[in-house]
Amino acid sequence: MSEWKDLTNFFRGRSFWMLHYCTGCGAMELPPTMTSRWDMERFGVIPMATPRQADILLVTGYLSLKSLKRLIYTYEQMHAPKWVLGFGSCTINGGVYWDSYNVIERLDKYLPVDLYIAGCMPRPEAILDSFKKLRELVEKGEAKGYEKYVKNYEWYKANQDRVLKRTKPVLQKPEEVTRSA
Amino acid sequence: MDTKKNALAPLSALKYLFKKPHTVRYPKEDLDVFEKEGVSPRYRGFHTNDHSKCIGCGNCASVCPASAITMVEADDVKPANKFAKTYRPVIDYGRCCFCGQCVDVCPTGSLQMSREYIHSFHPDVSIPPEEEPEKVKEDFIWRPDQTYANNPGYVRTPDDLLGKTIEFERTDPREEPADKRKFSFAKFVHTYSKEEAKKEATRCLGCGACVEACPNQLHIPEYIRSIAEEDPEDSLKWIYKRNPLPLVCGEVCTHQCEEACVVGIQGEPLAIRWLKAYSASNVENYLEVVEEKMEKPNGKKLAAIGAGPASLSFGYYTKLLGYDVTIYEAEDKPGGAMMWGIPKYRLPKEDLMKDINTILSLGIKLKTNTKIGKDMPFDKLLKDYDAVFIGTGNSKPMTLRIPGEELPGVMQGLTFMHLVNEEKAPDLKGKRLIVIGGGNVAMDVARSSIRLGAEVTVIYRRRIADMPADPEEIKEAREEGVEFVEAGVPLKIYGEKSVEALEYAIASLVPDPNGGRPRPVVDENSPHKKVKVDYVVAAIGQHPNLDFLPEDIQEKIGFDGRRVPVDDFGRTSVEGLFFGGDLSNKRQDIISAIGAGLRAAKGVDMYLASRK
Amino acid sequence: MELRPLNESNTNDKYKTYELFIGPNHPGISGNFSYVLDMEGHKIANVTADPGLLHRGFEKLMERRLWTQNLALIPRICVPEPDVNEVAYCMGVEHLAGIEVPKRAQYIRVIVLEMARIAAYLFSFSGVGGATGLYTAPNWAIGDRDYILDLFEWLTGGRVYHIYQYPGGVKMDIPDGWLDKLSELLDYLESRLPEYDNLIFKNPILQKRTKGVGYLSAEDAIENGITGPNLRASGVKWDIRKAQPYLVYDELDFDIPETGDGDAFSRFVQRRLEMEESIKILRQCIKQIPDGPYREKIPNPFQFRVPAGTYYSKVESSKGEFGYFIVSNGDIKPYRVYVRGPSYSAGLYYALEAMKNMRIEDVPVWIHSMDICPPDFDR
Amino acid sequence: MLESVEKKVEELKRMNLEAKALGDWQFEVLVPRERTAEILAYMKATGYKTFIHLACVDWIDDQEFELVYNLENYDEKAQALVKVRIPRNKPEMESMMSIWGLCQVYEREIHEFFGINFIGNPNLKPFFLDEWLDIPPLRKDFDTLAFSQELFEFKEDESHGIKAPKRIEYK
Repeated sequence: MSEWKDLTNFFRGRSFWMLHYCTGCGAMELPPTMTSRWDMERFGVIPMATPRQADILLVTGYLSLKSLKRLIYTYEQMHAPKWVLGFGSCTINGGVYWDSYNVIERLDKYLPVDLYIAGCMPRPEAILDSFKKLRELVEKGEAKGYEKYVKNYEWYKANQDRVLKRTKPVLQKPEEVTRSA
Repeated sequence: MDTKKNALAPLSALKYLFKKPHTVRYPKEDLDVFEKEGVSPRYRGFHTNDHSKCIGCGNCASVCPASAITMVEADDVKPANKFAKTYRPVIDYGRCCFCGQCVDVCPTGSLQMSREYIHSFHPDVSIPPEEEPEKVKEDFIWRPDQTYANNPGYVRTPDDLLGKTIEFERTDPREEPADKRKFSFAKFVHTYSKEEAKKEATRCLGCGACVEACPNQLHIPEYIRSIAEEDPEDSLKWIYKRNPLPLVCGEVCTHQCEEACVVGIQGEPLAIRWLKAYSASNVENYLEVVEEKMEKPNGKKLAAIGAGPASLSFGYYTKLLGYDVTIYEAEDKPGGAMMWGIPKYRLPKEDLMKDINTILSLGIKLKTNTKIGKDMPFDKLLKDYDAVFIGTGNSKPMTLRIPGEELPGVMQGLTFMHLVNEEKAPDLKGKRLIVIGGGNVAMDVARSSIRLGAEVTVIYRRRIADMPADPEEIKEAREEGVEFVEAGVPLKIYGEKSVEALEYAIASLVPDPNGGRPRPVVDENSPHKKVKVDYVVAAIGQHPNLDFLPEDIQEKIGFDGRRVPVDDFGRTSVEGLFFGGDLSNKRQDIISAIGAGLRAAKGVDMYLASRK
Repeated sequence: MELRPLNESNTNDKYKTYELFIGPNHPGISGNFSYVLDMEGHKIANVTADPGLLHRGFEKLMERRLWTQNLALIPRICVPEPDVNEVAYCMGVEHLAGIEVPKRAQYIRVIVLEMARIAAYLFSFSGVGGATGLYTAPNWAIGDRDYILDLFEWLTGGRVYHIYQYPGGVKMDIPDGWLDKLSELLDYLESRLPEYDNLIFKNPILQKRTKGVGYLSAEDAIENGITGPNLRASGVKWDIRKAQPYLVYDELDFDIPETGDGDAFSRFVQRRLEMEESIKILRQCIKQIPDGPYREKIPNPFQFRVPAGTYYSKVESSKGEFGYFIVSNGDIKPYRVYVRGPSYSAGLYYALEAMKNMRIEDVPVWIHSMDICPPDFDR
Repeated sequence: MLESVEKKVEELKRMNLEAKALGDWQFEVLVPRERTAEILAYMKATGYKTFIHLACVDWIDDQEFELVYNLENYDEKAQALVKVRIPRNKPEMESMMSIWGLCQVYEREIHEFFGINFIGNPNLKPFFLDEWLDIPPLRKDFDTLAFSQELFEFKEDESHGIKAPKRIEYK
């Protein structure tokens, strides 16, 4: 049975279909990575338009609250096994937008991240390196963020709800806020 | 451009089938673009930091737009110089945006960027999600060191200083040329103009290295910032918080702060002293601007002996606290060493009086021509007042202890300066004068004598570089024509009625094994020299004179003839007796004395509050 | 100008009218941005724009940071062409602070801007290819763009975010041999242009997909605040570089190409022609660039105060007028900065009009022909 | 300065408005709120046909919002910044949609970021932000750092896990 698993992991690691969902500015280095100069297809990674067919979710940088919501939908639509790559500083600890009111601070509070890549933004070489690293992890059966998500679903859900389903103002300011519907 | 439809045109792309692809092989293969292998020679990758150069000033942390840098105290590094701190930048690569601004503002050039950029981290599945930040932190926050130093990228080279953000060149105030100023006692360094002051003030990085170097910890970054905002009044407000003699310090301070200034490591330090002088001389009435709140009089009486900087500062701050202060001065004018020791070309007397009068105008009583011990017994003071502060400074000059010292024409430095300041100095025109010593007093004597028309030689027992005087003073004295003799040890003064000649030996300098100043040694092989001379002024240091104190008190406070041991607040083992200024300070300059006065003011307040 | 026949829709049939989300995750849309389309069969009945997926609150963040700290932040506003942000911001600050920029720095800025323009146009070629199914085009265009990025990397130390401008000039001088490499690259790009023509613009499929799509009249363009190549493709000869020359554009000789049809195809062709002009400008810069300082000295970041005032500085970017409205109150931080992204009016307002009655398959073509870049209006 | 700019500034001054040139090709004009529609329509009729942007500045010390209508004239190569001040405690303004349809989106944006109500604009629904409940974020009294610390649960001094050195406090 374990040989069978090894074999599936071997093939999985060689045919990553990544969701071409460009969330932040890290998306700018993906076209060079995808096309002829760096050509990630050599490593079996190709862009895929729909979440249901994808294996890797690239979070290419910062996530605004609005796109975090959509990202979570997208992640939950994907079939296991699935992996999340966090690109650049913004996903690790907020990056240059650390004090922004609309950008989340740490991605790992809301989704399980399998690999963080340093850089702002990471160069194509760093991206390719991370794909290779992910392949090694998958072959060894170590990258199991999706299992972690299922196991700790309540924890992730609570964090997601905290930022996405607010019912009262975050800063309790006495002033009346006038807004029309 | 021809945009005619042509179904065959796209097929021309087929020729690329047989061309060599320009795909980069697996990561980090040479791009074949740049001179050096790999990425751009100016690439902004992970940082490197040379810990032997880093001074821990924290400018990188303050400039970081992503707040990625924290300064952390490191116990495994040595401070790079005597003012340096052992804080080192720790960089969070979960924040860093690789903009390179930290490299631009690093005053030492120790923080640089390498061409390394690949780093990734995989959190193990067994780590619970709530503990993951801890693991990620361990991996993405590190203290840069020399690991990547062999692959430098974006660095600041010494020959490319202009391209970066720090301005390394100082704006000097206008100065009279040496050949003009040596005939006049007028102040030769002009105060900054508004533009000059602003230009100089905008060089400040605001790191506060100067604050720790200042013996009195003035709010230096704050007052410089106010000058940059073209607000000398706000600037003075900041100065007055810890220094009631702004113009004096602006003109004659020993400016430790400038030695510590981080801009000075690769360039010229900020002219902090001149900036202070600028803000003080641009305010007519200090008290209107400062708006210090004075407490209600609390009925307690304090006495201060000696109207020098320590007592004036003590008087000012205790007066603000509501005490009734009386200052006793033996001379006819207040100011002490500032009045009698410092020549007019450095500190015009009207500038000094502007500061002193401001302090006295608060309602501090000044009793001049009252020498304690002679005109008034000390015991009476102790009895009449709640506390007594003694800031009489060093008034007993050290003697040469060589034959011929008692001859007329041999003078002590301070006595000579007193005469000069009283304008009662002997006529020196065309006379030869030798100054013995290498401190600031020696320089004052030498330069004053030059102005009085003498030919001046300074004899010092070590090298010029070892002189305790300010390097600037030495430089300016040389410009004005003062001769220097290194390693000269005076042996004998010849003369019948008055001084005629001086004999000195050239000592050999034995280096100090601990790295201190070398020791001059005179033996029988040392060459002897004899020069003709009309006056000899010995400026080799002074000692405190506490003769007016009863002997039992002298013993009780532990006075050893040189210094009175006191605690942080000027307290001694005798209750109600406080000391400050050169009497008790390690550094003997005006700003330390002011600091001592301020601390003693606090000490008195604490003492009287506890006695209640 | 003719619209393709549409099927008469039967509004009673609930499967005929439906809501369709295009974006944020859609290969046809550029960037992370979304339109909600009310569809009647293949025909679009109504459009709602849903921006904000890339909103980072730049304008707020900039108020919190020092004038020069912001230079690290602003390139991220328009990712495909970051340099226009830096130059426009620096020009605004320099105007307010009264800083004279040395000639050499101005030339370097023009070189950087034009290189960025070419890179952005190449990037838009890849968008055209992606939208119409010509997958060779992205491979070529992005590959060629990378050569420009290599030069940028050499010059500035960063591939995409250069952080190279500084109030008063540029951060570093041009390295030795860089200009030679640039003119080699220009030769190469020029030799590639006919091949792009063959591959993309003469291609009957592309012409069929783009000709007559998204017609924009000159009046509409002016009324709706559409600028840049899109405006010029509608026949309005307006180019800030010519009309209100900044930097040293008045010393350089170039034309505004005319296509003037106003449809998607002419907008593509407009960009392709302007690329030639950019190459022309760059060649002149290489020849004319003077020696001298590349930077005027300014106070250090902690003490750099900009005198109080307001100014609107603008730069002609590859997408249109990129403007910075800067308000200073004399402090070390900006009081307010408003960023006018060129895609704002087209992407958020004009799109709602233009896409009505369009067929669904034309939407990506329209979006890419207008070169809509969501980060610049999301900010 | 361009001649057209100079002329326009003079012309506006004759209309009892405060106008001044800001650069070679741009000028600003301060307009009272009740005359905004009139002046904007006038500007449009006299060649300032392109609406570039509508920005808002929060002058919290004056308790006022300043709306800046940026218009461009392609024929005269000039740019106009039309500035209107409205009180901060009653943030209301007439919509300029009838002059430029484009104003609709800008007004919607400003409504979201500054909380200004535009009378006559039918669509002031949330735009860039989802479910915003706090003070409109671009107002000066909104503290973005405190907000993000609260919402995303991080503390600035602890975020690096290391204690930052404190500057010595003096007196």
